[in-house]
Amino acid sequence: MRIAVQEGPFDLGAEADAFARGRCVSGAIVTFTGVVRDVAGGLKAMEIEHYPGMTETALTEIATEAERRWALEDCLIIHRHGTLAPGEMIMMVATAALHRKDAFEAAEYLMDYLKSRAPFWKREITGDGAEWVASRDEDEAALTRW
Amino acid sequence: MRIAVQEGPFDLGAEADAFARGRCVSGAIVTFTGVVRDVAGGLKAMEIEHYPGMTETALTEIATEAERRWALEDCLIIHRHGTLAPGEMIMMVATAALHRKDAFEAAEYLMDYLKSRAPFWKREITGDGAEWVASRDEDEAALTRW
Amino acid sequence: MDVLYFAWVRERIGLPREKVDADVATVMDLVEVLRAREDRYDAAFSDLSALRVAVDQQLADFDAPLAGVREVAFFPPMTGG
Amino acid sequence: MDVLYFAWVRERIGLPREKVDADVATVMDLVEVLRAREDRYDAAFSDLSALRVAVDQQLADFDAPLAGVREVAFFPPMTGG
Repeated sequence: MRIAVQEGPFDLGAEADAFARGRCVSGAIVTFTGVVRDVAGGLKAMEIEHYPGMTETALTEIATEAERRWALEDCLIIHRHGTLAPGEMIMMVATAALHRKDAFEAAEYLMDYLKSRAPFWKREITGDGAEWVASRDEDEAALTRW
Repeated sequence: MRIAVQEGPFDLGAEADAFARGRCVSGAIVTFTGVVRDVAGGLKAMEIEHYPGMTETALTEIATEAERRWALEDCLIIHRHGTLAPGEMIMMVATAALHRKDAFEAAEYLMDYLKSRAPFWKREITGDGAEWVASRDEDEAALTRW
Repeated sequence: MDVLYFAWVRERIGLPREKVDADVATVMDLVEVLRAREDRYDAAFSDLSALRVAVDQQLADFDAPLAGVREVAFFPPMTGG
Repeated sequence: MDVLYFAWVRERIGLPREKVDADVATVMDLVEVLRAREDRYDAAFSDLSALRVAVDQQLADFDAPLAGVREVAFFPPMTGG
């Protein structure tokens, strides 16, 4: 398990390669990458605030629970904070398991919990000012699945 | 959409990077990578036979159907054939979507159909000889989900 | 038409493809013609539930018509991914 | 104990953290003490359903006890991922 909370960018390709390298037991590797999206147009930046100390604890607990629920060989969470431009990668998770069902479900579990149970708060900066991103009811509802 | 059927290896990191690069609409990118696993120990090689011509057609149809069912910005399928060693990557899929649910579901759909509806046949070579990998009932059952 | 065999069907019959000229209306008719040829064909087609068929590179049923068809392939259930 | 504020709670109250010495048994007691201080606190805590709380860096309820606690944090629902 590796948990990284960082301000700087990460290299998806290098992380995916390092995570996948030399696995002979895991037949299935899933990655999820979140990207700053600018759907409406006009987004200048995304600011991500977090709670140093609690963030690392929360991510470790979420990953530990995923490893308890599914037969994972390994899992990875990287999450950035600070100021990001549209198109930049915010975070990624990766899971490795013998079977694809475990790898997929664990990755979705990690994402569902990251969305609503890890202490990050997003703020969108546009020409009109700054606005905190509201939590979505469907993200909270997604947790009832597990 | 990109479909590649090839004998040689692919570079997961480079493929993931290229697929993810510069996306400002898609907030969610999922990759799945399949690796030759040697669970019992003693696997010398995995041979993958395919049906040239039909393979490309089948993969394109599967990807097209995924793009019809989910709001995808893009998807990618790479599948190898020939002789692979334990630990080598057999195949990967990638999906890009605005929302993570679409990206995850489409990637799982691609995998479920690749398993049972794309003309590949695996054979495991061990010290005891060669054996065709039997299809699994649960792979066929997985299709009923969609 | 061209008839193709893959995986253990190919091994059991002993060749990857052949031309077959027969007056057959459906895949099932083609199977009967092949089974009547030799034991190795009869053995390969003994359990049709273990076989899949593609007609002109599209998955099909054993009762699929063969009019105008150029290529038929027989193989075990696929194990991709 | 240390009381921390994040996101719009931090903005509304106007500071990221402060020391609070009060004789409070639960998070809810602490909220009442803070609300009584100034309008900006009262405004920040006016709708508790829009707030989440962590006690010693673990998510908690508003009736969580504060005995022996070193750090309480208030923030809106999280938006990670």
